[in-house]
Amino acid sequence: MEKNEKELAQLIQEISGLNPKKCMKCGKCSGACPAFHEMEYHPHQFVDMVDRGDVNRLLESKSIWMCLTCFACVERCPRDVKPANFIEAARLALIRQQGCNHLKDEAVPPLLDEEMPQQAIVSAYRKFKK
Amino acid sequence: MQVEETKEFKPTIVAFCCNWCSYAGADLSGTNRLNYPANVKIIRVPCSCRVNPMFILRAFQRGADGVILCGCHPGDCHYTTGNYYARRRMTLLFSMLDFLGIEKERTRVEWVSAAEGAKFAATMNDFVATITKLGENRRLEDIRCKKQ
Amino acid sequence: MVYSYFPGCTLKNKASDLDLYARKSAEVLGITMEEIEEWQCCGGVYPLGANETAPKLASVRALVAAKEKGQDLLTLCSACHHVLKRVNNDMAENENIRTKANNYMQLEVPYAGETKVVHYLEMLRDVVGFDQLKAKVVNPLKGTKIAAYYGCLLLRPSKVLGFDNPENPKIMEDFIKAIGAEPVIYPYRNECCGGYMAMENKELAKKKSSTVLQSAKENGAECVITACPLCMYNLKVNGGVDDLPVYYFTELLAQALGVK
Amino acid sequence: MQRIGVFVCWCGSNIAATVDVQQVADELAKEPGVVYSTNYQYMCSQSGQQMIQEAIKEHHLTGIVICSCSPRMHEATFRKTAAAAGLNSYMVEIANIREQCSWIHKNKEEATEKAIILGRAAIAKVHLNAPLTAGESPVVKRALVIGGGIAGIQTALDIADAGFEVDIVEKKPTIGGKMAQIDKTFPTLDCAACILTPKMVDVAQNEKIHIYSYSEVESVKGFVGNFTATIKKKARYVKEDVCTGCGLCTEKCPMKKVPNEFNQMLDNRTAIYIPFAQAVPKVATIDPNACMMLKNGKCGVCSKVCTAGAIDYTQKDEYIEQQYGAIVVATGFNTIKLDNFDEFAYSQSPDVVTSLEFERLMNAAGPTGGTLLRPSDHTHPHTLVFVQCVGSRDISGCGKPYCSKICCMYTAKHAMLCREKYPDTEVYVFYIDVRTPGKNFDEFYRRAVEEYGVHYIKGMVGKVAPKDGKLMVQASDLLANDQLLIEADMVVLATAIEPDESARSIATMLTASMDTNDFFTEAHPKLRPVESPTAGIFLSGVCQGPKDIPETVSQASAAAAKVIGLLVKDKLTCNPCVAESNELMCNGCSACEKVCPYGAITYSDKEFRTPYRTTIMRRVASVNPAVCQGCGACTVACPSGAMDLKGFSTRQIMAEVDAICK
Amino acid sequence: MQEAMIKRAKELLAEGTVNRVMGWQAGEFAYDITPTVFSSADELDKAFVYNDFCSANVSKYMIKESRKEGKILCFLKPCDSYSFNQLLAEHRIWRDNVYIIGIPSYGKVDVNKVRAKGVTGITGIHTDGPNVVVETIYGSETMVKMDVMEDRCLCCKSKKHMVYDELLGEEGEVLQSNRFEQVEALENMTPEERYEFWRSELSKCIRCNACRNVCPACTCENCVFDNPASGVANKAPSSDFEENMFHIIRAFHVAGRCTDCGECSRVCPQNIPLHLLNRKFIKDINELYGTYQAGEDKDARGPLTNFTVDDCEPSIVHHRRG
Repeated sequence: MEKNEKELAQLIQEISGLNPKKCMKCGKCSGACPAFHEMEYHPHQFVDMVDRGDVNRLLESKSIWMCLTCFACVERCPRDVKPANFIEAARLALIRQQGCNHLKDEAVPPLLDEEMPQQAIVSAYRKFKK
Repeated sequence: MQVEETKEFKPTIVAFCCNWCSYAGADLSGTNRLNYPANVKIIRVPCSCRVNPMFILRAFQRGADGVILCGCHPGDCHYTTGNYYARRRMTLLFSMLDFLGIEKERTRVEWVSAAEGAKFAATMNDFVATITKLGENRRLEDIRCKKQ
Repeated sequence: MVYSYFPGCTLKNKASDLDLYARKSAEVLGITMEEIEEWQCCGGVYPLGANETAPKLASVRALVAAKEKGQDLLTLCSACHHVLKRVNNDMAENENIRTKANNYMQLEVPYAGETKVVHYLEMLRDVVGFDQLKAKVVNPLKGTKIAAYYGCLLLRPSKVLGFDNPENPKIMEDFIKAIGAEPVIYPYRNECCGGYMAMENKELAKKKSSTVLQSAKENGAECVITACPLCMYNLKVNGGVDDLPVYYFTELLAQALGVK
Repeated sequence: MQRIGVFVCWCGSNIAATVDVQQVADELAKEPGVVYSTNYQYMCSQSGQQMIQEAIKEHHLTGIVICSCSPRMHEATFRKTAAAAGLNSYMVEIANIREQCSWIHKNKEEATEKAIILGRAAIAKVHLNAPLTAGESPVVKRALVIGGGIAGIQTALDIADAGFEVDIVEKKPTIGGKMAQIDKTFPTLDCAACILTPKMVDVAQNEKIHIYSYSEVESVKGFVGNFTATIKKKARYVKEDVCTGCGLCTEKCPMKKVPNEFNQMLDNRTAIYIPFAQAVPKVATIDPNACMMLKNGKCGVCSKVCTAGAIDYTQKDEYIEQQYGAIVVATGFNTIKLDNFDEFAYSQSPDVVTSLEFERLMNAAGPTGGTLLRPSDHTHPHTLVFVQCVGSRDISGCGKPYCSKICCMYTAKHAMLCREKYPDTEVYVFYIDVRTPGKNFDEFYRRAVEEYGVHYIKGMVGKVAPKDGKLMVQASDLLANDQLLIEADMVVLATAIEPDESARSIATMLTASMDTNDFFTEAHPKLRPVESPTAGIFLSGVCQGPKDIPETVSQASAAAAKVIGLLVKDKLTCNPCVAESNELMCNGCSACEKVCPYGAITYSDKEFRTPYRTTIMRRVASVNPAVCQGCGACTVACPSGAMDLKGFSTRQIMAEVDAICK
Repeated sequence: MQEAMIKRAKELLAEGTVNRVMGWQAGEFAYDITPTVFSSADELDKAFVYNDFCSANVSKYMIKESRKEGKILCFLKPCDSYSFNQLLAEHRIWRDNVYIIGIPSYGKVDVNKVRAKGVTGITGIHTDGPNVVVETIYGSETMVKMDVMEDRCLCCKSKKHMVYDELLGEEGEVLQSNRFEQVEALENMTPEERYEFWRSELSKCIRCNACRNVCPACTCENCVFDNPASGVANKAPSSDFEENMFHIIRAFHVAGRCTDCGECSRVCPQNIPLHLLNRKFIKDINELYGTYQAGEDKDARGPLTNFTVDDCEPSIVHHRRG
């Protein structure tokens, strides 16, 4: 069941449950983002791309996996847009598809080390696969 | 003996218009020669908030088939807040009439500004068409007041 | 005061220190922590999707268990605290999630966010009181310059968590003062350490955690305390500043109270 | 029974072409009470009016109905006509058979029928009309201006110029307001003090103006033309008429560490102080929270050094009651508190300042004597970052939802002045949008960019981190799609403005309405922008909405013009079509009071006789006809029907309904 | 409870706090309870009753009583306290002249439901756990209280007192109630069915004015229906229209002020479910303008004397439910 780009953008909006039109493009989210330089597309662009239905590039980009979910953008946004929620919605739209998990089970063991807390593994599973 | 329906049904419509916006809007549709049916008769009130639900019931009692209330657009009331109160009152009244099973199309509120002569005429044309389709007011009539 | 206690996955395993010291300290402070029976892992992250109900159910179970006992729900791990508080907020304010969760749980009395979720630090501040804590300290950590690291999950989003001022918090600094040490204020104490990436993207995690530790060190810190096992791990392993030890706040608390 | 005359107008062929005017006149003549009915080519003409007047006299008419054009056109004309013939003007009703009949209908039969019905409705109404007399109320020829900033000053000067007495009530020890704190003004860059202080002197010297400084309005009663205000003159512990303003006391006062409000707390003042050199009135004031003498009776230095003997530690608050015909609100604004914006490190570093603080740092009379120095170490800053929209356009609940309007321009001004005075500085401005409508405004902003080399960056600062005496500014550059990290020496926050905290209590006192942001609401957003919906209350300056100095001054003069227009009248003629409460039916429930936008309804307890020869106390409403504007909201809110509207009474409207539906 | 109330009333009379007591006494029949003012301990002993038949809301009496000399003691059930508070909000009662004792209410009994069970000759009633025991001249009958409780009590909205000086018995909570179910059922009918329903109900109206006279919100000094100048005055409905008109206007005049006490339907001799009209307004107000409970907050602005700039348009009525 392939979705076209517009439907995909719609889906992301639905998952987020939020309105990207509230954004006034001030860029405070991108000014606050600690992972900005790791990203190809940045928080304010995420919101804009979802709004415009220009999401294929976004979903293919590694940017969505760089978000640290630190909520700095959510906290500081003057328009209550919640960019982090859109980024998570984009990830969900991807990993909910068959075979699209970002984190594969077999990739996990080599990543582990002695001291790593359970929390790291649990949350990586929650965030990166379904 | 069957009474034959020969005469075309011409509804009686009462339009309450606020002095500052809608009454002026009605004047403007006249100035611009925009037609609407003669069934519509306008009563001038200072503000939509002057219209008591009793007036609307009274109109139906005395033989109106439709009642429309026109006022300034929300936010533009000459008295600042009058139409906001009118809006709540009419919403609740209309809902109650509907609750009693009276056709909800018979009552309407429209915001018409002094500049909207065309909107006034269009609104009245539409309202008269709606009421004509609906037919005579039977559910909120007072048989004593019926025209012979 | 008796609390329902939600330890969470990490405190039962890798971070058992955090748990142990917290319990011992609580005893001294006259607080009883009753671990919830059969608690389930909160999942470590709060699911942000509007239609994600199932991943929130574990939290709802814990919240309901506390409600049934008529107790507040105490947490230690900042992630558990974050997830539980936000799920609780959903249950109180998001009708869709409340209805779905309640339908699923089939409780006799539906749950609507009645439980109060409290972080251990909030308990120290609001129930014990830092003054009272100070009075109970037997080994004050005199002169030690300690930098508090808050991270993200304790503070943001502040409207839901209501923990402290998200940009200029002071609860941990007040805590540091209460145990007799000297707090170090540094600008990156509420910036992300990159913890969620600790497994998946080590480079990023290193970059972010070293910024935090560098900043603390530049401002004269001798050690750093945190409330999050993941932050702790990340700062320790990826922080790249060797002579700056990172502790759980409970460890220093136990030390100050003489129960370590 | 009324004796009614009906006059059907042809309006040339405007009406007569589609309405059979003769038939209308004939049909209406059959209506009960109609004793005379006629038609004429132009009723509004001289001869038409004469015809009406003659008929009134000849037939002893008690009411007339004119079937003609819209009442919006000639109602006033025909009312005058009637009055000239000795008939009360409010015994005239118009049936609108032109705009709402002949002009919209083509079928003559239909149009005629409708015209008859409209005529009947007017006749039915006029049967129930009662003669109304427009009431009159006297006008006290004195105005009160609340607030002594540039808005209040300009309004007061203009009113005084027209020859009326004006009182300015200012809560601070001096007038001048925010403009006195400002360094230069955009877009001309002339010095604010140079243009403001002469005006302040004008105010002081104007015989018609009285300044109540260090005073507050305590209560206001009454209505348009006749308000009574109580003014609280706070004890300043200095005899105002004796103090010469020499300032010796301020030099000798030992309490030297009191934060100086005038310099935005950037330096200190003494416990006895004169806010600034050009203060009006130039009189010292003792700060009771700082003065040792007032706090524990030990000191008295100022009293010893004052050769004029002006110090009076026993002074008490004084209350003055005064009558006014009009009140102007000019309460101004403040910058918002930045507690919710700690990401900009305002509370963590003294080198992060608000724009108003920056004004003081640039001002020659400011704490640094006009040399721009960092508050932390008094060194010269090289890199400055200006952040726009701090707390403005914010719907997250942390700030204000509106645009503060002045920030774009003053930030351009700050940036430009900085680069002009200190060419070695790098100046960055982070903006969301640059909004510079206004005469010479956009040119000004462009000059800052093109000639002064200010770096305008579209984007927003996400975090300011103090580091080794510098400020690490992390911000987005949306056009470059980059995140910048600027090592700055100072950060200036274009802080949102909000109405003064006194505004709400003053609005309540005046029964003036406010919006959700506590800005005063104007009577009409376009056509009556300087009047409050409450009669006799006028708005001047930022209390009504964010505005810059030129706008404030023009609004202040506009408000003054409105006040003058009111004060020149000896008496106010009131609209007689106002609400009226029937005390016998009033429940005293206050529903009417709640919906009245003008505060025209008051309640009192009155004694009434009962049928059992006893008396009973009841709370009843009364309407002040001078304040009521006649909207009728109260008449519907009233469940008992005690409230009715003259000229549009319940019975009149129902009579019209009946006539139309018959 | 009755004993405790009498005891406390006597105390307050004795110490001079009040000089009268508003209470209930049995009328000709045990179930025929009438609100009464008592002015001595003797009178209280003789006639004061408080039992499962005492459902009359006495708050309306306080309008007149509170204006008399001296303070009066008044017992308010939770639902009565809403009415009382609303009357305070409308400045109808002089609060200083009333001493309020809040009493709990666990639901009142509808004598018609008791009679429907074939019980006659009723002489008294008392609660016994989940049951009520009805004493009759033929002996006593026990029945499940829920089965004979008044309809309005079965969907009680609150057991909490909104205003009181002291409480007797325990304080309750605001309840989740399903009181709008019947309104919803009507809303879900077609307009034709609704029209038929209301015609069949309202045509029974004999214009006895009991609904108006008992209503604690209908307290006008002069009702529009009695005032010839209002244009709607009429003494008896002489057409279908006037039946409709009276009840629409009655409900509209109390809209936003009606606390939903249900007295109108209780006293209607024709058993017209008049409270449904009021509830329809309450439901609309809650849905359109946010939940509002009249009588809850004395200082709140009622929904019809309030607005927001983005209130819904009246046309919402056209869009809802088809």
